[in-house]
Amino acid sequence: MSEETVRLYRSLKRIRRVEEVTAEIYPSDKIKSPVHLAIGQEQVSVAVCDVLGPRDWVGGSYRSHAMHLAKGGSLPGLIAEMYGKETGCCRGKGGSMHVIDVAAGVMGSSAVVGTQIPMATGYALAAKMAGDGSVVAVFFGDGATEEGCFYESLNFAALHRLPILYVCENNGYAIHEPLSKRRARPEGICGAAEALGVPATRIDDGCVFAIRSAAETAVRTMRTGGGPALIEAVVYRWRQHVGPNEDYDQGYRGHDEAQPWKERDQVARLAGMLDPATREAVDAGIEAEIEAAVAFAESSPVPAAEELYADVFA
Amino acid sequence: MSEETVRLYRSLKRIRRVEEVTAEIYPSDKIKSPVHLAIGQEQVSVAVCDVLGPRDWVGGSYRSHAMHLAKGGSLPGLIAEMYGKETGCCRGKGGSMHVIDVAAGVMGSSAVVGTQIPMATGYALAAKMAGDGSVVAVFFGDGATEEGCFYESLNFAALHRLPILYVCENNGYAIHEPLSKRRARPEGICGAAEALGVPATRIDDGCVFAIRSAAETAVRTMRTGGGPALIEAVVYRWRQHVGPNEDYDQGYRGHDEAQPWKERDQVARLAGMLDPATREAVDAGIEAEIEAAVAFAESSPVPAAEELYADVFA
Amino acid sequence: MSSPESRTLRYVDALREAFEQEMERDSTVFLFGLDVDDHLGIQGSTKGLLERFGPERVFTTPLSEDAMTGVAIGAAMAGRRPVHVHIRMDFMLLCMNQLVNIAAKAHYMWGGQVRVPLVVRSMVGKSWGQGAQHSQGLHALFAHIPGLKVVAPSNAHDAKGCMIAAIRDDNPVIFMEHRLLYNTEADVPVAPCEVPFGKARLCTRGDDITIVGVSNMVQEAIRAAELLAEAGVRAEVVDPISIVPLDIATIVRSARRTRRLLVVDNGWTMCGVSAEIAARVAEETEGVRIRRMGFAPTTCPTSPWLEADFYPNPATIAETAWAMARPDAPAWRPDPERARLAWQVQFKGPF
Amino acid sequence: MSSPESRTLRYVDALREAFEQEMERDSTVFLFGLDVDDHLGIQGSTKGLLERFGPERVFTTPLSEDAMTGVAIGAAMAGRRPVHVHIRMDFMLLCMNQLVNIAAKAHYMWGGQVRVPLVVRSMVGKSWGQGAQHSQGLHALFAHIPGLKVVAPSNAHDAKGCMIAAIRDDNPVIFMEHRLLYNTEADVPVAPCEVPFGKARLCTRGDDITIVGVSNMVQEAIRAAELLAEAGVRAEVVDPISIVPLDIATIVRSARRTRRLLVVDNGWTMCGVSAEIAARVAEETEGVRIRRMGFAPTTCPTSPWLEADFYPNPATIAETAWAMARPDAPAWRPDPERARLAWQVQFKGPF
Ligand SMILES: Cc1ncc(C[n+]2csc(CCOP(=O)(O)OP(=O)(O)O)c2C)c(N)n1
Ligand SMILES: Cc1ncc(C[n+]2csc(CCOP(=O)(O)OP(=O)(O)O)c2C)c(N)n1
Ligand SMILES: [Mg+2]
Ligand SMILES: [Mg+2]
Repeated sequence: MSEETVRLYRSLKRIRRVEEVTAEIYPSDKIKSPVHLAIGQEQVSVAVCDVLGPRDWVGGSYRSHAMHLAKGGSLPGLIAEMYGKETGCCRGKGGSMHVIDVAAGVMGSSAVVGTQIPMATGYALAAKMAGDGSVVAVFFGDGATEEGCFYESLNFAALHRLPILYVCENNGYAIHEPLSKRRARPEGICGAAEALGVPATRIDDGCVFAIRSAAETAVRTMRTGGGPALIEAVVYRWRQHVGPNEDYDQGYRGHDEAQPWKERDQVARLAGMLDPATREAVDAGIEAEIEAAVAFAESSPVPAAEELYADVFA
Repeated sequence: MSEETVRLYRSLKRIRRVEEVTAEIYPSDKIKSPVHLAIGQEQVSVAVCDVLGPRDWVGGSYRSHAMHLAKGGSLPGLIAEMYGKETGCCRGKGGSMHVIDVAAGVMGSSAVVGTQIPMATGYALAAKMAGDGSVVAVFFGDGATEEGCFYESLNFAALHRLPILYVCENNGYAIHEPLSKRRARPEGICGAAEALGVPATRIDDGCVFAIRSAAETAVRTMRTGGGPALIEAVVYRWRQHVGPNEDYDQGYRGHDEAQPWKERDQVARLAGMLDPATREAVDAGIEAEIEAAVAFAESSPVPAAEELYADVFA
Repeated sequence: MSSPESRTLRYVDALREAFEQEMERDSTVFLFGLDVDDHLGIQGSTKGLLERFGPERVFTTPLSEDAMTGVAIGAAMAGRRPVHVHIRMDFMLLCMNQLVNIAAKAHYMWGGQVRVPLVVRSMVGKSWGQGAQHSQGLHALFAHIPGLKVVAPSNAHDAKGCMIAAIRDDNPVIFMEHRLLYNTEADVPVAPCEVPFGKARLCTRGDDITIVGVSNMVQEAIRAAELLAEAGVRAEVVDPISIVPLDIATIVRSARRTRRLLVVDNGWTMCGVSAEIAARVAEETEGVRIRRMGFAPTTCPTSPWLEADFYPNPATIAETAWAMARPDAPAWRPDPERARLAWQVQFKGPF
Repeated sequence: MSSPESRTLRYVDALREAFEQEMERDSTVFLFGLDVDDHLGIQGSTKGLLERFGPERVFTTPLSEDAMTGVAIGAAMAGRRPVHVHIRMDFMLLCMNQLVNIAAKAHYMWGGQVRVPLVVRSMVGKSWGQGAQHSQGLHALFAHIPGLKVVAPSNAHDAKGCMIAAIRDDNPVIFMEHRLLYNTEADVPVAPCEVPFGKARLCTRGDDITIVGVSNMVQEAIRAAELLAEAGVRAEVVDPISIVPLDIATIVRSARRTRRLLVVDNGWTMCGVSAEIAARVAEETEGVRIRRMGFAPTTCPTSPWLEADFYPNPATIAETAWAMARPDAPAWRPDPERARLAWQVQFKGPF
């Protein structure tokens, strides 16, 4: 039971529980926002953020709760934002799809698929200009790799040897559409990156250690000018595309497809690697933290009416 | 001296002469349009169009005089269009950058780099839906392969096995910027296409027969449902990016770079393969045709004022 | 709108019926875009079409809005009649280049040699945390560009009639559908029918003020007119139906009579459709009091307490109209309880 | 505009000077975009900057407008001050998504946590066969979106002052430069100077009619005012300089006085900046006659015989203004020879 295992477990479990609690609260209508849960795919954010420092940046999509938490983004800020409260990380103006925590290096997530990829590449350009050895990781789904800006960004990053790790969380679906209906070569994502000059690694078993190790190697290289890299982590989304529930009865996919992934669940796997006392202590800490965050969100004030007009311009 | 050689020579020489005559007329201010000449790169259009039939379509960029003529687009219509006359192929509304001849299968060229690529892919989708065995060829520069729509289009074409030949005329420059300042892997265009599921062939010596043969193979495959292909033909632009002159004194490139390409000039090469009598007859025919087209353009009326308001809507 | 051969239909079902009838009639019509063929079928508006017309005519796409728009344009020029679907109008910002630089200009720039019979459907989101990037009514961006038609039907009847007209039109038509209208019902003809573009409808009659609504705001304006009627102000609500072409004559005629014009748009006012209507009326008439309402001049916030003030609603419309119609009377606003009933339509998933 | 520490400079050189001075002052400013570092240097406006500031701060890009805009936005949020250049405004249609969905909304949607100090330069083309895709003034599309500033300086003095103000601004600024203004000269301060946004300038004084011009049309309106003066009509030409923020108060004040407002835009009128100005004046005043001029409601044709009628020019502006100011007098148009002198500026390469 290494320190690393405990650390990764804590992060994995914490995200899992936040997402589960979100799903539990959801039917109450207290959450004023769609939610795109990452249950089943937490390990990508956890593994990558584990090799990043506080001055590094991460960016992501509407499905960014996991990334936000793994990078150290505020949990109360996240929940309060879903509640539409003034204390939310966007002061109630962004909702679940637009989480941000500048102090923690979370650059603000965006809900138009792919938009975060060029933006994060810009952060990497700024990091290179600053020359301080900081790096950027940007998370996106398999669907985002079909947007032109994905290719444009990778080419630019390779050309300028920018310190950016492109992280594709390939869960095989864009909403309900499988990769096979969207890509002639579903296995071609890494190849496209390589053709543009971005070294790419595919990890298909969802192993948190394997992802972490690939990220570590890539990030070490880029801190000293080695340029960008891409990791394609194959994962599986357990819940609906958007919303709190499972959806195996909807016809577009079945339990059988999910089963092997549930058996490989990284939260359970790492839980099994911890001695029970440690695990219970970690779990208890997580529950207390979540309870406090929910209470904070519930008791926070709603935004004042004049907030509507604030911050249109800086 | 095969029939094919004569045919290719005629097309090559005809385009060369039209472009040269355009450059000669240019300083007179009779041409009311920028001109992007293809002198030195004619063989790509000539080779590809030689394997296409009248019901096949071609599409291209602002640099499309060669394509237009090679596919059988009207020469008088082209010149009159440059003159801004009512008899121009766009009735004076498009200019040199937007040539079209629907009857000849020239789909209308577009001056925003890359825009013609998805549009031509749509023609290919329509061809597949019609199921008549017709195909599409779309011409674009190396610069266009940096636009996101290039990748998006190729992926879609591969997914639907569309009958389209993507033809990249790689002349190494986008205006004055060399490929090395725009692409991390200047040799990566074919690789990117392959990663998306589009078989690709690179021809680097500018040989008209080699390009023709690659196009013939690709088109034969796609007429029977074999799906898209890409040809990257490395070529060299002899004149300015836009305008009638040479520009080797401008500092961004030198004569030395052009020299090997001028030695490999396909017009001269094929001229040498013809017996003098044939060549002279071909040449004379071309000169007469061009002279008539210029006279047509010069004597054509200017558009009537009310034409400004015609054809906004169909 | 009623006829013996009609029945009550939801907006979303009226759209579906339009596709079904047109695809049946004309084999060159096809429908594509992200998720058109999944089990939800764009809130039901494309449901069953895959089964009926097959995957060659009803298919999803890669996430490639720019190229897919180009594909739609090319296919249209080559003789097909594509209907391309976006689940949010916000995502059309990815394909502005193809729409503005090609679709709008093709017929003109290529000297009349080609036509672009293309329909681009897009949904406008509202409430339930849609926020900044899932709520924009961007019709003004398209209306600004010559060569694009822009249609925004406000009820199920017009949804069907406009969609059929759009599919039959030889020009690119931007079709704006407000998500909150999907469940609203109207009397819709059973047979294929066309609602012509460029002909506004008078939804209510009145002499005190003309209220022009756009898209969803027609419904809000009608509710406002009900509240106003109780206070003794008779509002004439005009629905232009199509923004391009715009039936300015009907609007001018009404405004000339009422001497007051309030334009309520489902978008921002700055350089918006409300600006165009106000400017045209100002150019063509004199002595008409003019006011505009629309999105607050801000980004759309997600928190419902902020979002409520981002949009015009029957209460604020009624209040504004009252102030215009009764400038010398004390300010009036509708009873909050009645007003609430009139406008608290909330969208709650599925997304 | 004159001062002892100023001299006559061309518009294009004034821009260059602004970059040089700001890049000198602030090492976070950088300038990028297609061709900024080649031997022509965007018509000279970026010439010498590569040599002076090096390729880390002055560099070309791949042909990837969408991603490059995202890169500019990200770099700006991370603390840099990018100036991103497009050689035609038409090409900005490729990056509408990043500009509208991210740049305009970032500060608001992310609760004030980030700022986007970005300048996007774009040139508007005209004449010499620029045509459909190389001539569009698309400022209205940006002005429609809250969160973007939009500036269109009409002379060399304002070009420098607005560019410096734009670079120092903490918001995204869309900077519109008309190609035909590049060679025009004005008195420009030697020292760094800011022209504040949201403050219109009265270019000429007059009591008969207010003419608001935008971008290049300010120059055309001034020439029209000269022609009108010869016919005894005194026009007050107003240059808003910035479209967002818009100094409507100055325009309203002038229009209240002259009772006549003619807005002449360098873009289409439908949902354009001219619509906004007309609507605002109509909302805020009464009894002002209002007219708009702008691009013809068509795509821009290349043939010079057609293109001539696509744009307003001093003769047509003067003629329209006359008809408004002297409604009872017989129609008047300026002597064609004098009018020709006033507006036959033709762009003839390099592209
Ligand atoms: C540009 C754009 N197009 C379409 C959508 C609608 N949409 C939201 S999520 C999504 C699927 C994205 O799939 P993927 O990138 O694989 O991410 P995942 O949801 O699987 O994590 C789509 C199509 C959008 N938000 N943005
Ligand atoms: C989208 C877009 N960006 C920029 C331009 C300006 N531009 C015109 S031609 C050109 C270079 C294109 O290079 P390439 O594709 O290699 O074609 P070539 O001119 O070499 O034939 C550029 C950047 C444009 N027309 N469209
Ligand atoms: Mg996915
Ligand atoms: Mg090139």
